[in-house]
Amino acid sequence: MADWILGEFGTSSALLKAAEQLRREGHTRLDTYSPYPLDGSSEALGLPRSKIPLIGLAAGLSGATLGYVIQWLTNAVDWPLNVGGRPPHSAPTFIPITFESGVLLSALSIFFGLWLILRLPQPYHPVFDLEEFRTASSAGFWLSVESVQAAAEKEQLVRRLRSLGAVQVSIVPERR
Amino acid sequence: MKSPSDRVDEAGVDRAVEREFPMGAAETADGMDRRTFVQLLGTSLALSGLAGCPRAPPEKILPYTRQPPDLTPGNPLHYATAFATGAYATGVLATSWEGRPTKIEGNPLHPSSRGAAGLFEQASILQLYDPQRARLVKYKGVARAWKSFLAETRQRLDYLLEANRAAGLRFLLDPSGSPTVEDLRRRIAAAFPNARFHAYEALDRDNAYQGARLAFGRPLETLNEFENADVILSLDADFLQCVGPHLRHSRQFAARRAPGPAMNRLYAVESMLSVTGTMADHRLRLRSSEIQSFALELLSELVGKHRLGALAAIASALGQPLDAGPRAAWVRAVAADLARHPGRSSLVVGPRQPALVHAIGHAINSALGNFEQTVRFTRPVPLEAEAGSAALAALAAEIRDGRVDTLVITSRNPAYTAPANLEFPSLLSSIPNVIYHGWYEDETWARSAWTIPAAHPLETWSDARAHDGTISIAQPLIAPLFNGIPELELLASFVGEVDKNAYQILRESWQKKTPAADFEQRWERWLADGLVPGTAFSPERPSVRWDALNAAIRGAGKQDDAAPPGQRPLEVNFVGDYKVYDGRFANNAWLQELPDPITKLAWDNAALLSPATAQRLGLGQGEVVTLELRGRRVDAPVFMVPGHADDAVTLPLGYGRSGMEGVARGMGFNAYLLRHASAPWFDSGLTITSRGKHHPLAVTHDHWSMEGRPLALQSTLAEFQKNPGALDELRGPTETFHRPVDYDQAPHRWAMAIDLSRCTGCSACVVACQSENNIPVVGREQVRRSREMHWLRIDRYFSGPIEEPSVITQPVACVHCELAPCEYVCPVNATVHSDEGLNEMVYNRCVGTRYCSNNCPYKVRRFNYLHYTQDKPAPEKLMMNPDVTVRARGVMEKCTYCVQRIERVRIQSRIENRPIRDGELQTACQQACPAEAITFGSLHDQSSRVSRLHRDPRRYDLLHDLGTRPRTAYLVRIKNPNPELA
Amino acid sequence: MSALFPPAANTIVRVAALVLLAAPIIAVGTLYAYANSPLYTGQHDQIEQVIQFDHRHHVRDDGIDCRYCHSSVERSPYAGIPPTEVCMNCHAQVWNKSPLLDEVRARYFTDRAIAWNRVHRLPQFVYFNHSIHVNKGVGCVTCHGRVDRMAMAEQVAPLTMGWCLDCHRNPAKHLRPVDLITEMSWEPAVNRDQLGKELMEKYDVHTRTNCTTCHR
Amino acid sequence: MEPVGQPDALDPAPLLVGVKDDQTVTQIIFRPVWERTRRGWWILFLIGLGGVGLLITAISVTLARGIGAWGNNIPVGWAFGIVNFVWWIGIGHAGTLISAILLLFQQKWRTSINRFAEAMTLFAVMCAGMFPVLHLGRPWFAYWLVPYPNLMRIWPQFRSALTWDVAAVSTYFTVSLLFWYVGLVPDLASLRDASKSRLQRIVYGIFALGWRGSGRQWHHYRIAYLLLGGLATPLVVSVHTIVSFDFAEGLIPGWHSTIFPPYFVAGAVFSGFALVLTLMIPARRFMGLEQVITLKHIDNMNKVLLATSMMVGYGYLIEQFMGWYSGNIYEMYSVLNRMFGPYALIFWLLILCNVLAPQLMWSRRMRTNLAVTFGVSLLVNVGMWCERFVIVVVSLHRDFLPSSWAMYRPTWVDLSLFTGTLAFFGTLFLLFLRFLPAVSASEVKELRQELSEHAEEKAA
Repeated sequence: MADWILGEFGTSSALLKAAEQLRREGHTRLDTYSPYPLDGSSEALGLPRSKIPLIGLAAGLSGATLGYVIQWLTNAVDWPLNVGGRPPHSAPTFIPITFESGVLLSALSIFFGLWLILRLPQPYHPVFDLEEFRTASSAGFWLSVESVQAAAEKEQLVRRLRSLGAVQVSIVPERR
Repeated sequence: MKSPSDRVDEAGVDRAVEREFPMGAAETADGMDRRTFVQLLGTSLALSGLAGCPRAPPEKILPYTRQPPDLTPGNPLHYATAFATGAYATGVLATSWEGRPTKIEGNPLHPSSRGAAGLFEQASILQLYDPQRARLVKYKGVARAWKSFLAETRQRLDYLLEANRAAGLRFLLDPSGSPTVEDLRRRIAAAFPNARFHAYEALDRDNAYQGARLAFGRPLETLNEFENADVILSLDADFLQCVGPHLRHSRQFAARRAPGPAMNRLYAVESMLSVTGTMADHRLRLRSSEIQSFALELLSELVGKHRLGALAAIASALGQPLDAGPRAAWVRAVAADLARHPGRSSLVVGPRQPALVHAIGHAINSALGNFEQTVRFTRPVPLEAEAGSAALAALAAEIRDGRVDTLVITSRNPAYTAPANLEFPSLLSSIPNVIYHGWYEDETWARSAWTIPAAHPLETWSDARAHDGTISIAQPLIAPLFNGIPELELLASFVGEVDKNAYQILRESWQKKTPAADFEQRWERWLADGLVPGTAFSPERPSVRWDALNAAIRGAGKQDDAAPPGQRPLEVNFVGDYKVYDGRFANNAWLQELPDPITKLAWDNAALLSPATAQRLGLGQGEVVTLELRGRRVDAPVFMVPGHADDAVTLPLGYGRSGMEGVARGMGFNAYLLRHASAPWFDSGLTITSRGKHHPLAVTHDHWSMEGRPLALQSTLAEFQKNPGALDELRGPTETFHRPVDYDQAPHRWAMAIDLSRCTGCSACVVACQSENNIPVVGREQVRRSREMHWLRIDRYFSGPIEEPSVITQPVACVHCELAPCEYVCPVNATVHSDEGLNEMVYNRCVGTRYCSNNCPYKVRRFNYLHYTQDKPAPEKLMMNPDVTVRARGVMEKCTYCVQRIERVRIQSRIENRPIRDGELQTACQQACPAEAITFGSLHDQSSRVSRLHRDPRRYDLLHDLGTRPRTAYLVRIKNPNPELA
Repeated sequence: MSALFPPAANTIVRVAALVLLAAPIIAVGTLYAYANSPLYTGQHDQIEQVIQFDHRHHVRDDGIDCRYCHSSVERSPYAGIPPTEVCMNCHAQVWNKSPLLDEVRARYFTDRAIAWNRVHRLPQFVYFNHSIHVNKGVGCVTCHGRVDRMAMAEQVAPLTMGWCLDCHRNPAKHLRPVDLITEMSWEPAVNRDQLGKELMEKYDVHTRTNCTTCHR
Repeated sequence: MEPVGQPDALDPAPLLVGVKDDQTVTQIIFRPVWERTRRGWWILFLIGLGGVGLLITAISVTLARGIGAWGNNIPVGWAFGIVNFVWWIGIGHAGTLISAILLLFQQKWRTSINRFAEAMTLFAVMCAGMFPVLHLGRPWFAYWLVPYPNLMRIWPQFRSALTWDVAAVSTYFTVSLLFWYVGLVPDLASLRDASKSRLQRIVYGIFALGWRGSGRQWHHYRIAYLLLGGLATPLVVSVHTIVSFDFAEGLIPGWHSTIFPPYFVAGAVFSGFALVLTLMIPARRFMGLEQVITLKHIDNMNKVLLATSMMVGYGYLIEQFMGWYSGNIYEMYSVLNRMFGPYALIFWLLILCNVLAPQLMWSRRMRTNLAVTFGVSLLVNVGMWCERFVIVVVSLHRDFLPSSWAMYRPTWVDLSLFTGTLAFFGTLFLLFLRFLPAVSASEVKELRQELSEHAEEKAA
């Protein structure tokens, strides 16, 4: 069965060093845990650039276009009424809604995009099985290696973590 | 689409009879009552479900069983009839939808209407449906059958006849010229030789008739033909609004206001600022008591300087020479002007002035050779020439002596309108058998033994005479809604004709008069035309009895007291009210809510005085004071009116009612309580003491000044001709970012023109609009909160010195801007433009943001802050114009240029495949206007009256610099002052 | 081994989240579908009448022209519900004993109106004028359907503002010769649009879509 | 307590006082959530509920009887309703401004107060959002402002600033909500893990969505949070700009003015900061947050208050100047009417509160004096309400034609609606303080980290 190896470190810098080290040694399925974002954690884990900005941009542009087109279709094309002698297609007055709809769609897609990328909500996760791990969100700095199969590898990892300065190391099984 | 039959709802009226509640919008107290709670539930339902969901239970359609032949469901019919206020009748056309009268308009064929309709004629439609009208024949408060009244009265009369040949039988009638009433009276007199007839109305014309008697030796009716008059001098005569055939007067007067050589000139001398006063080219404010000496001064001036031969006869009578001062200059100028226009001038004297002033007026007119030119005479229209307090005093004396056993009253509520010193109410109570034929359970009703509900003019057959004697046959449009009894039937019952209805009585008396074979055809024609041709009185040609006049003048002492302004004792003036007349219209919510043409007061009257006098007495606007005169007291709020004579107070009559009429009760104060039979019109020695309270008056327009803004413009003939281009910056195209919308393709280009030179501010248009467009009445409390709903309002501005202000009135309704500021701010397209340039208001799309009203620079939009139409009693629902949506709570509304009329005429013309003719289409306001100040039509038609007026040099646009491009154009008011007085 | 949530929680929470997001969308969709359905517009409702009047019989079998009963249709905004006397014109002679007509006779002789239930109902703020439509070649059947096939009169058209506008924006294909307005089964020999154009010329048809055309 | 991050010339007072390590932060910030409900809280809460009851009554009456229950009339078609709307929306701007704009400018002092301010924003916008619907004559048709294909074939009219409002306000509320929630998630996770009671752990656990604070999560989270801030920044400016269009679009003297957008935005920030101060000064005291919300924060906010006050003051000045400079009789009259008309008192009151009172903030002693700050912040709240009253009511009650001039007097319903929303706002805020961390723990920890590194560098 696959297990997760978790190690707690005293300081964020120790954590980051350890992660860096393990990655160099070829461990890919690493992750760090900290109560607040750590500068350099992304680099330590070697993560690619996030897609979220692209999502936001695309959604924003399409939202704005949609907003303008709706106004134009309804007020200038489908039923162009004589409203106070103003031209049916009065572009300047369409700007505010165009902008707002752009922002709205962009924000929504960033919000939901984030949860999709992070696969959240996910109230259960193997790491939560470890009682000590509760410190991770308030004070502790943890490092995890994902579902390790071979017993030998587990042994080796536990030792390696200790040697990298982990205060404590635990093994939690994956449940389905 | 509403089927006609929807509204033919027999149950409706009965329901109204069952549940009585105040007409018009009730006072709305804050807080949550039961109805509010139900509404809340309803609201929440509307919120939850889809509003306007048609799953309601099916509507009923009730077709006729036998459809009247000339009736097409869905198309209105018009009937000619007549409506009399006082002795004079005005011919009107009543609109009827499947038997429901909904609107009253003028009869173009009638001499005193000429197609125009006044406030009272139009508003009377509301009184027809007034659920508070008297409903039951009662004896001492107990409901009785009409039959039993007839029987018991018969018995009593027989008894009286035996006892003393009915010496105790008296009639107190409303003055009228009805030939049929005349017949009946003759026959009653024959049956009861000792019976006596009296006539009384609070706003009598005794002075005029006595003046004629003094000048000519017999009472005569004075007819003014203003179309022939170049110079008019009005001595306390409000001939454009109240006196005589004012509709006719207005039209004739307005016809001569077009700038140019033919323009007339009006001098007005009066105490309280009147509608006529606002139109005057020169106005002299004098206390009513000073006007007689003014007349004498004028007379002496004409005699002395202008040597009018005829007047020399009384030269000896005129002692006092004309002293110096502004007033003297005035007199000289006027005298000179009159003398310059012999036969083309006219001197009008108001009924409030004593007989002598009238006589002097006749003398001057005759000396100026105005007889047969601008002034004509006929025999009096009413059967009794004297119908005022004198007449009533005579009757009162008889009652006091116990010589009256049975008094039949058809006069309007004498217990209320009688001068206080007669103590008429208690006298009435002392009479064994009073029979009162009245509209309401009013003050008189409460003191009468037999009380009989009167039928409304639209409910009964009758006939009446116009100012010149022309007879109209008044026909009913609907059966009496509240069991009203026609006056004719009541009178006929005294000569035993108990089984005949008014129609038979009327027809028979006419058949006797016209034995012609073709009576039937004639009768039909009379009904169709609304008048009987050739029944105008033949002209009288009286001549002035100089000696008598001579004596009278010698007898008359100098009236003014020498004391300088400020120390003189306060003079009190009693005037008929513009809105409720003598009080007979006090229960008419339309008239109560109508802002007074001068004061802009609604729902109340007040003690009117000049700002200077108010200052002297240390009184503020709306301060409650106690007025005391000859030991009688009444409390009233004071109201300052610029241009009112100093040291004088004017009290409009007709308010402070204590009868059973829910609308009238509690509104204003009762000025009759101060009125004395010996001085019914003005009196001296009034004392005022403040009560230290303040009464919140409902004023719709309390700002006097125009703040130097070019809104309601007036100029003089001279100035205008000097510089005709002065208006160019107030008209013509304005800069705009937008390519102007092209209206050339549209079939019409609707527009309106309002000529301020013609508009007198009489407000007939406001009532016409209210009647045509189902405009709700909101009640005094709502008007105080300035939520009145009138689509058309009349602005009134004062300019110049506050003592001698120049006044201008300006009707303002939606001006239908081509670049309408209200439209582009509406978030839901509820107000947009039609291809013909109408600013359309779509009630059913409106969500009620009120943004349009905020952004309307003319503030002509009206918002239904509460459900004003909801509390309408059922009978009033019958009065609604089915062509106009009745607006619900929370939606905006405004003038539509009477689009319902436009569409009706359009559809008719399209069916007949012809264009709409100019003049075929009239808006309600235009139709009612006696001065023809309002014109409506299409600008596409270059020859149409409206496009000519839009090209008029006097044309300008209201708030032109805002670039809204209004479709309603205004024409500057031009005045024609006398250079000598400049 | 003491996680706060069991593994199943993941699925549960995710499904719940989706439902929460979808709910409002579904609600609005349903409401919209309802508003567009005959349920809302009241089409094809069978409306009972106090008297079982059968249009099939009068129109199809007897071939009585619509205008015989709805006589003001060419002169007035309202087509007009026939006065009872119109029924009696015929039924004084025919079926003058029929129990079906007892009510009619009773009402006629006691001069009490027959209370019909309205079938075509427009809101109070809508002003529809029959005369102009009929005079410009819009046939009865165009809006009222094959009345000659209705046992009980029913509303065929949705009578929504959109429906009115469709025709007012493009009337040609709804027009017919004026002399055939009451024809139930009329079909143009030539192509409809072509005829429509000619008729628009002939009758000088100018449909209007201004608000005040219907709302005043 | 030795302060972390020594004060220096630029940075007089410390941002954090006596927070040794993350545990302390957790303790300080989560204590209010964990401890037993205090009596004081209950009292305030019940008062709040009473006010909410009043609000519900007033709303019911308004719906049942119509706008007639208010004091509005013709010409004053808009009054308390819109005044309150603009006032609340304005207040709603501080939150986003603090958290978004200061985030972009990387202002350290923002971290302790942004959560607080964002919550305020949300609740203020809720209060504001009520009025545009309530003030409709037929509120049940409010959905007609939304474009949807319907049986009438008719659409909203997008030239009207009101349709812009709908878009702006709803967008603003949504985005603020998302931004606030995203910021909350790490703290919720922390609460899930650090709380004692199982119930708390489960509830917070559900809303924490299973946040683990893993490097991969932070990786996306940071950029997302930054972007939302980036979006909120122009948004917050646009919203009050559009609100100002409600008036600037009109042609009424006193409305028809091009300076409205900037001066409305400034006013919004002004009032928002004022209310943040009004709420924060007592809150930090009673909730023992002095260590994380220090005088430094108060000081900085007072500076912003002063700056925005000057901008607003400039706005007033220019308005009157333009009134005169335009040479337009109507504009000139409206200026005079503001200053000397029947409502002059309110105008001078707003000058006192918005322009004069904040001048105290030139002195640091005043800026760091809690009593003074609290007083001034209250005055500014009053002043900003008066400003909106002057703009809306005083402009309307006397416009072009003197014939239609009239006075406006509020009814008890008007007053209840306003006080009711105040209570509603307060109630929501109490709930927030009770059940959510009023200060962002994760961000404060991050800040503490930075500050200590900063200190070490200086030490070295």
